[in-house]
Amino acid sequence: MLDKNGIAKRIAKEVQDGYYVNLGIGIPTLVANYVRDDIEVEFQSENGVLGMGPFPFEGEEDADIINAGKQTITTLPGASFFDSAMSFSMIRGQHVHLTILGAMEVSEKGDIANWKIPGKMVKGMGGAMDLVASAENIIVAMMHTNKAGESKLLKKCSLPLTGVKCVKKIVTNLAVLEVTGKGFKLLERAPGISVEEIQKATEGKLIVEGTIPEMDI
Amino acid sequence: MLDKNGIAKRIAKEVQDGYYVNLGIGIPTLVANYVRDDIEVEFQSENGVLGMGPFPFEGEEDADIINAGKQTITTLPGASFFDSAMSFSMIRGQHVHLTILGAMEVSEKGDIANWKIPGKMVKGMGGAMDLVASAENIIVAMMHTNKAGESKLLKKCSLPLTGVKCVKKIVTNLAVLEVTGKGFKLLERAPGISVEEIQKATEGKLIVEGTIPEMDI
Amino acid sequence: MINKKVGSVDDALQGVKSGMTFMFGGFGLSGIAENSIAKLVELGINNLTCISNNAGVDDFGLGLLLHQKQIKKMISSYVGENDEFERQMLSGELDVELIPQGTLAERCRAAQAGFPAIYTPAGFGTEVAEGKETREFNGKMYVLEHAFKADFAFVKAWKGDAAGNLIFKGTARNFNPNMCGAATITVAEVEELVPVGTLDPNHIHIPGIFVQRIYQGAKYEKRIEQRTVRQKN
Amino acid sequence: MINKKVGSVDDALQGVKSGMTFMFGGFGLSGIAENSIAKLVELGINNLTCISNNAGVDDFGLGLLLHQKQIKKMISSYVGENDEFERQMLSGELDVELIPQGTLAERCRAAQAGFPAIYTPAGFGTEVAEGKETREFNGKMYVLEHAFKADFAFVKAWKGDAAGNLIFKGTARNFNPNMCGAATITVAEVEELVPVGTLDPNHIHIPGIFVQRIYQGAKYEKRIEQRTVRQKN
Repeated sequence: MLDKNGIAKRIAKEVQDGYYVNLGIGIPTLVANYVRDDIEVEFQSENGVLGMGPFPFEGEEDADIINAGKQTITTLPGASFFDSAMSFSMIRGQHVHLTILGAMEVSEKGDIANWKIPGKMVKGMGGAMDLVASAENIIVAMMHTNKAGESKLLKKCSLPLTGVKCVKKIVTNLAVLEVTGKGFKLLERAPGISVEEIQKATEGKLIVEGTIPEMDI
Repeated sequence: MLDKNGIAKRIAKEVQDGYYVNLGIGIPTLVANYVRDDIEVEFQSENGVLGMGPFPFEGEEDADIINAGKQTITTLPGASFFDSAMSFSMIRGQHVHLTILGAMEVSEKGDIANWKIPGKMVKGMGGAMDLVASAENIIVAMMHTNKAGESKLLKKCSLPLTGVKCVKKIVTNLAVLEVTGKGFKLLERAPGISVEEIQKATEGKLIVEGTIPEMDI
Repeated sequence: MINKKVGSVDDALQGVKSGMTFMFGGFGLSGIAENSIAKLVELGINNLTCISNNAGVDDFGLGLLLHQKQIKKMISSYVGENDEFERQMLSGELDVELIPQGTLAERCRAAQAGFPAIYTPAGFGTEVAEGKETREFNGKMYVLEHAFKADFAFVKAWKGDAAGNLIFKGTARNFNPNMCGAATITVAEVEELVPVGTLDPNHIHIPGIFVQRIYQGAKYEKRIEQRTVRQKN
Repeated sequence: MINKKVGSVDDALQGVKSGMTFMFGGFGLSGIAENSIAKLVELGINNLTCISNNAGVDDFGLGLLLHQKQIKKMISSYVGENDEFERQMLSGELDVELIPQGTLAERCRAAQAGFPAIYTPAGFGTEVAEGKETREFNGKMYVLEHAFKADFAFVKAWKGDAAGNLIFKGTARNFNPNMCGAATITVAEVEELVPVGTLDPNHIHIPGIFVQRIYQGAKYEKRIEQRTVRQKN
């Protein structure tokens, strides 16, 4: 079974040379730590920066330079700042190649719910609805089940949706799955996890074809 | 009867303190020469400059700094450059207070035709259609009649329209007229011009109420 | 040059009234109009509709207006990190309309640019699109979203001049430029009001035509919401 | 940093073909992609649809492509000052679609920003709106205009870097920024290609994400269409 860093590490393998990538809050943020050194990637943050670098050294924080999680950041050579309209032009116009974000639920059709638990948690969708409505390539990073042990890979989402038929791939602590429109196609197992265990943790239709390899991370 | 400079001089009196003004090609360009010194006005050119100044001195022309007539210009302190989308945001968003442009025909309803003579002259509308569709205050500067002596103030335009029901005021070599929707309301006569002469040169309905004063220019 | 400079925040806020709709620039606490907000708190006007990506934190930003119950309705994309907000929302005291962040930006820009509405894919198939017109273009579904209307926009820039020209810094830019000219009156406060003619006309982010009033902010706290650092080896 | 730099105009134009749709930045002859245009003339591809505010003059700018009859259709707002253009248009050799200048800019920006269409008041009640959907919002009529689709956009900037970041100068900016990212491949030529990291991130007009290829132009004629001066006293 993978921990959060393991999930991030596996997702990092999906990042290709020349990609502009938008990372959501939580596990997705960790992906930046594991991207290969020999490829060129730029990170976009929807609050208005392209070419994000690591967090600043202590004492070098600038209140005017933050990411979408409101964390202080730095920029790399070649970076640029822009307004919110232009930022979402990048996203809506599909100039950002890959969006990695967390989810509370994903359906077997690729619907995603990650912004609201009615009556409990209503923080707002931020840029997530724009991202999932526009991105050509969306990878969800999440635990396979919630804290109560219930599957987060469902036939149908029970929570208010963030977007419909948009998720392409899911990386969880148990597996890598492709969303095919007909079900969750199992691509890889986490180290030490059996197909049966994944099946048990998946409420939506799981498609298992042939031998499922163990992840190479 | 006024010449082109006279028309420009009379229109300049319509320009108020704090106005952003867009001047069309031809007579409107001359208006800048006659605006009072004691008011603050900024000229916008739709190719992407606000705060236009006079033409450059010889030898100081810059190919990268031109107006919408493709003439070399200078800028005044406080000027700014911007892209075409932002330029038309200023126009469409009604941030430009006054548009002064020429016309081939104006109808008594305020329709304007100034971009095309089918089969003869097809240069294009440039920014004129955006300007007349959006400006709250449009003044037309033109000769009262064309070269053949035919009225340019018509019941209905015969040429392809640039915009409908948009012209508010017209200043010609003969008169100042307000477009009321019911006809051309005569406001002022050019020096030495009688109401009868104006009536004769106006094909559309001319509204004459009371004594019509002579222009004070 | 048309002079937009006003001498004080009091002059800048002339005409604000209870019941009005305001836009506020800023993302989190970055690039917020600190001085204009402080003055609105002092004026105590209420029943306000506020369009702002976030709602501040409990003791800073729009949180200050919330604390005094001056806000009737918030139109935002993300309102976490604010307990008083959550309390007022869940109790029904505060009306909240949550919309996608890109939609928020573009509904401001539409107002600035004279567009009545836009078609965006964001929110299609979700509760955000409920009751809204949807439409297919080239096989993809879009939601019709209308331009905002606001009485005042309160923005904050890094540098500005009396002509109203603005330059922003870093990610403090965010929604600020998109809100300029999107309200009847745009009030800009700047960290540094420089003499007219000293800003390079090529570097101006917002030309003065979109700004009605400009003033130098008295001081800026520029609070950091999530101070995050790495250690030097 | 994702490297967009290509070594030559030949590399920059890889993939251009007869029958394609191209966007060209520039207003009159100001800010036009001189080097890319010269190469297209040399390549001799034809049957092109060109989206450009103007069509150059007889012996410069897009006039060079017209002269060789490489253009099948022009989508422009103003095409005066070009006798060959007028001849081809009136003889029916050249298909011409004239649209308002602001509509042209915004149809490019819509393509850049992922909007399928926009509602603009420009052209309502005129032949420009014939056959197009019109609609009332708040008592005013608007015309639905669709985003452009283009294979290549050829833009010209003042300064740029290998990351594809662009800065424009003066009114040579015009349509160039709005066309970046509005075509499948955006080719930017710059007067000065500077080392990555030397452009201030606050001053970048177009972030590199909107540009696929960038190269340093060999030389710039920057012809002035209407040289207008005043006399020193």
